[in-house]
Amino acid sequence: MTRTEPLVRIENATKVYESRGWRNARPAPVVNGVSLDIARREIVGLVGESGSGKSTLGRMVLRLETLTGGRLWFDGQEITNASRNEMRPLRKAMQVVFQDPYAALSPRMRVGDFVAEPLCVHSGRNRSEREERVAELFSTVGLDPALMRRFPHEFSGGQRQRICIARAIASDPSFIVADEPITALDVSIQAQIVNLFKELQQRMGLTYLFIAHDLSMVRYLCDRVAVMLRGRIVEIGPAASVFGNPLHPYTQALLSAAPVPDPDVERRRTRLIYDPERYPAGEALEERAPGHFLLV
Amino acid sequence: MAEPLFRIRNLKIRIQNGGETGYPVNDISYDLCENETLGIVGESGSGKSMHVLAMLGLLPRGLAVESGEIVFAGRDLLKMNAQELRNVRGKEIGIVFQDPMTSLNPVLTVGRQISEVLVRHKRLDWRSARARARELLELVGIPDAERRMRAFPFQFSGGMRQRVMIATALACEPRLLIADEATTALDVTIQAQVIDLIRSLKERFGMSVLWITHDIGVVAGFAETVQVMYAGQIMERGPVRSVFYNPASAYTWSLLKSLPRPDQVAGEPLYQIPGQPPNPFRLAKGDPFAERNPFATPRCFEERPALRPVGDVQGHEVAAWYDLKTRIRETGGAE
Amino acid sequence: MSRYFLIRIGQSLLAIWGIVTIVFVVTRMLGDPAVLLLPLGTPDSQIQELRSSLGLERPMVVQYLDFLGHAVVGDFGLSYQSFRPAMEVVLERMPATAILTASSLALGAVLGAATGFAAALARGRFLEFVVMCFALAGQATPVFWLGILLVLFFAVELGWFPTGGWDGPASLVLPTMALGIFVAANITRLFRSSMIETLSEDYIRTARAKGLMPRTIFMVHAARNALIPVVTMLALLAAELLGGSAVTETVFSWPGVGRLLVQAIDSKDFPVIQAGVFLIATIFVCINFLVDLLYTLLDPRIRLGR
Amino acid sequence: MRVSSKFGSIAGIIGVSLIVLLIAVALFGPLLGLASPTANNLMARLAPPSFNTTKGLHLFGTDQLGRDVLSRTIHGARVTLTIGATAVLLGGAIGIVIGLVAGYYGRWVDAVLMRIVDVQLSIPLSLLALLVVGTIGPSLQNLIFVLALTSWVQYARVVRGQVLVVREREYIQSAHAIGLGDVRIIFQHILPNVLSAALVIATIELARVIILEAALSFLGLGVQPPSPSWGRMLAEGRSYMSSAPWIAIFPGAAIFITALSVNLTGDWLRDLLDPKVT
Repeated sequence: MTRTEPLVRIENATKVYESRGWRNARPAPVVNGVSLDIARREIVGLVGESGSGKSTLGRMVLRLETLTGGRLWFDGQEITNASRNEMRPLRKAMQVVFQDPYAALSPRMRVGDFVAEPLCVHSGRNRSEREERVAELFSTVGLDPALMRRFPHEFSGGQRQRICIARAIASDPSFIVADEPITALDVSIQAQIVNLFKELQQRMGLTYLFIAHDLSMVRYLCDRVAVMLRGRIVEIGPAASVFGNPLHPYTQALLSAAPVPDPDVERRRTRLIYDPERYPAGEALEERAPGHFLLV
Repeated sequence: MAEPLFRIRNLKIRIQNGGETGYPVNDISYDLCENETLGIVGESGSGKSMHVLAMLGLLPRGLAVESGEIVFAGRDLLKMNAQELRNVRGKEIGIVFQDPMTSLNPVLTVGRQISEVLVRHKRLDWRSARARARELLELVGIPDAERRMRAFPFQFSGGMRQRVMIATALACEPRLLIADEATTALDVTIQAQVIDLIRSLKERFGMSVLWITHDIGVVAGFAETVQVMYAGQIMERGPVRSVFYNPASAYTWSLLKSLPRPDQVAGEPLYQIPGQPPNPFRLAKGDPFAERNPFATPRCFEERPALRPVGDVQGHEVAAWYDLKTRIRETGGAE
Repeated sequence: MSRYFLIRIGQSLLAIWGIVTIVFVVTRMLGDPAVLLLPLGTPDSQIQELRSSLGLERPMVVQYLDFLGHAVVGDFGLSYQSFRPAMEVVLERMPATAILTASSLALGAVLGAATGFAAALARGRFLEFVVMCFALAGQATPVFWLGILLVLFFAVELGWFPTGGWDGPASLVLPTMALGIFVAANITRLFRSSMIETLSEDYIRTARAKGLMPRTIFMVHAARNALIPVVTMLALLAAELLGGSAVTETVFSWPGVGRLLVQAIDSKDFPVIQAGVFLIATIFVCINFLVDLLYTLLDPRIRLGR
Repeated sequence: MRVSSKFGSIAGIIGVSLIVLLIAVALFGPLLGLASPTANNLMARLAPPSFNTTKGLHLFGTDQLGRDVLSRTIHGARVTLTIGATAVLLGGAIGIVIGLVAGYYGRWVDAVLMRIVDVQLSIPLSLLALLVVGTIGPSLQNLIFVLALTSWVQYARVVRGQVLVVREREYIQSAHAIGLGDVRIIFQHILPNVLSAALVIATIELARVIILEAALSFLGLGVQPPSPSWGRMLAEGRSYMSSAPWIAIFPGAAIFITALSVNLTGDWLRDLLDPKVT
């Protein structure tokens, strides 16, 4: 690969949750030896079924979750074992947007204060400067700054997600993990939020790890796509290549199952079933097309 | 077309919250034929789920039918007494709900939960009911049915639980199966399997299917008729191809347009529907979608449109004052 | 499953150990038992004598271990009052307390379950209102006050039942009523709210959508889930009553453990206090253990290990 | 909404107004110019309630020492409410902090704290109170200490349970993601969201503590004479039940009304703050 140094580098990351008590002697890893580089200004999509470990991987990259094994770098600095204090200055540069905008806002906090919180932690601005900045952020994400003093329950799902995005970009980060940010939104709102993500990425030069299960949105938004299955990346490559020429049987099954809003297309296609019994687990990623890797 | 299996006329559902009154279902009328598969598409608050709950007499507290009729196989469900309605539920109408995690009783075995429907409606004794329940489990594709009969819901995966729900709903071979967001909580691949399962069971049992979803893509594949709802009203309904390829409602058009197409140019932003979803307590007096509709005419804001036929396609109807194609041409497309 | 019970047994033993320790610490907090035991003005030499005969000069740790060793076999020494083994003194009071507990729990559970169930079914109707008024009143009435009123009315005025003491089954009636009403009020309220909460669950909607009869829905689908918290509450109440409802027993001059303990505390009869607390706590822990067993019957998620 | 809200809110209004009334009586009752609650008047022993002023006005009658029952009941309200409120606040403060710490840090911190809770719960609370007061001796401070001791466990358990839920919410994750410290996360983000649950517990505990205090006083282990307390008045009145029932009936009714109003308020609060509704 001839890219410059990646912003995020994950090498052989593994996560095993300790079992409670001594019931299961050796639980299966949730994330199992995943390696992934994310270049600056790149949007990497992460797809997979629930329980595939994609959200855990997202939290590991942000060090909201410790790594059981493997190594992790952010902006050239190794943070595999960074302490909370060592992480604090870096948190300015890495942010997160969650799936459920109803659970993501602190219900008893004014939304303006919620958006301002990263500023309190990471910058020495005073109160009025912070307020000014929050107003600016509200406008950036398409909300009326006059709404700053309201409480979360007064907002609809789409507006809440905008508030979360405003908070995420408040400290001027370079990297955002978006964990299923449109899944819980009404269909008529999803495009608004996806457009906002895209627009912010272009304007601020952001890098995203975009976790989703809506394949069409991932295809539209992302430069590269990684498909996760049971804690492993089974296929990764440029979005056009993965969607146009899926190599792994699970990716093929996934694509054949995704509903398409076109009656003729939908009626013509045949569903592929992925049967894990019939395929070996795979050992290592192998490059099958330029930048397009398959776990074999 | 065949005889209608049920007919809804001017159904209005009222919600009372404090001093406010809202209408989550606001005067809808439609028919469903024997053997028809109808896909109802709408987002939260469209009234798509609420009106089927009303049909079964399962409206939550605080909601009530204000007016209208729901005639099922010749009898008005809304005029039935509790016992008559109970004899319809589970026997002539089966329903599968959204969340398979909470819709099954956690302390009863799966076998018991299927058999009890047969004991109730078919007057079977428990032994034969269990035997039939086992067949049903096999029918919905649950391996090792004999052993799984004795298992509890928490021992099943989400997809498997939804299969159990389907087996329960189909136990008495109902004339109508309602799937209320039945695949929303499932993974895409599991969703596809459940859809295929219901499609094949429909062939086998010869029933009508009412498929309620927020995902317009889901109904494209197997619904014969599509009905798009918004703010408690029917915006458009018609044969699936006609609605998808020639939408006549600006709402349908916008929904389809806002989904990224495979051939979409990456740099170009998605079409986005402006504004926020409607509030059932503050409904506009005119077309409920007017304020989010770039093609709205002044009349849309003033007066509520009724369903009218679209072109010469049999059964394609739209509630709109405007002619969408003309308006798109006049305004030069959206934005 | 067996592993789960091993853990539970371990926790129970840990709890009993904790209690024994607390009892030891609390009784030692008072100062020198020897000084407390002997009348004021006893010469120092005599105090010293008693101290050494009680083993009080040994290091605390040794005394503690000694105490533990004896506690395990229920040996808490002789009562300072009757000079008989303390455990024996406590145990002979147990039957009276056990009978009263059993009868009032039975009354309370039956009455409470019936009225709670009725209130849940009659939601929004007058019956619910009446039941809930009685339950609220029952919960707010101090048992001993109710006891006094019952004695005044049924024993003093009407003369139907004895005013107190143990004098044949008739004496059981009034204390049972007093405690039973208290238990019933708690059960009614809990069972009602638990039923109402359960009835709003998705699986109840499913059951209704299946066209099941209301009887089946209430008895099979709702009640079994709604009973789980009620079982806990019953166990807590059972333990509380077995601990000797000291006040009620005092009001009715009931020859139970509660009254014994009050007297023992009054006369600083430490061996009896220790034996009593140990016994009650052990019973309490055992009841909690039994409740867990019962849970597993009610809730397969626990039985089959989640 | 869980409970038929109309009945619930009417009951809540009744409960709150009764509490306000009780507090007002406790605060200002002594200013009414009634006889001193501790003034013996052997001439007017066991006078029945009446408006007759020949022996001095005794609306609730007098007790065996000729003390005015009304005045004693009013002063009893002071004692009871002070003890109840202080004990509940103290127990609440301890219990909430322990619940927060146990729930937030989890692992061994949680394990240790919860074992302590288990042990404490293995002793019936009234027995524990009896034991401790019996050994350390009855006094106002000891009573408050003991009642707080029996009450912190409930807060700790409930708050911990709530924290375990709230901790997994995405806004807590997002607080970690911006690098907020533990103290700020606990007090700014978690505490406000568990307070309503703690408030509901507080009302349940207040009712329980008031009755328990009365029970201890009844046994002679509560506030010491001559200070009037409802439980002690009941105990004293017991012997005169047939000849002068008012001595025991009025303080008993006072306990009943206090507990009832607290319970009503608690129910109403629970419906109001039920997380399922919001």
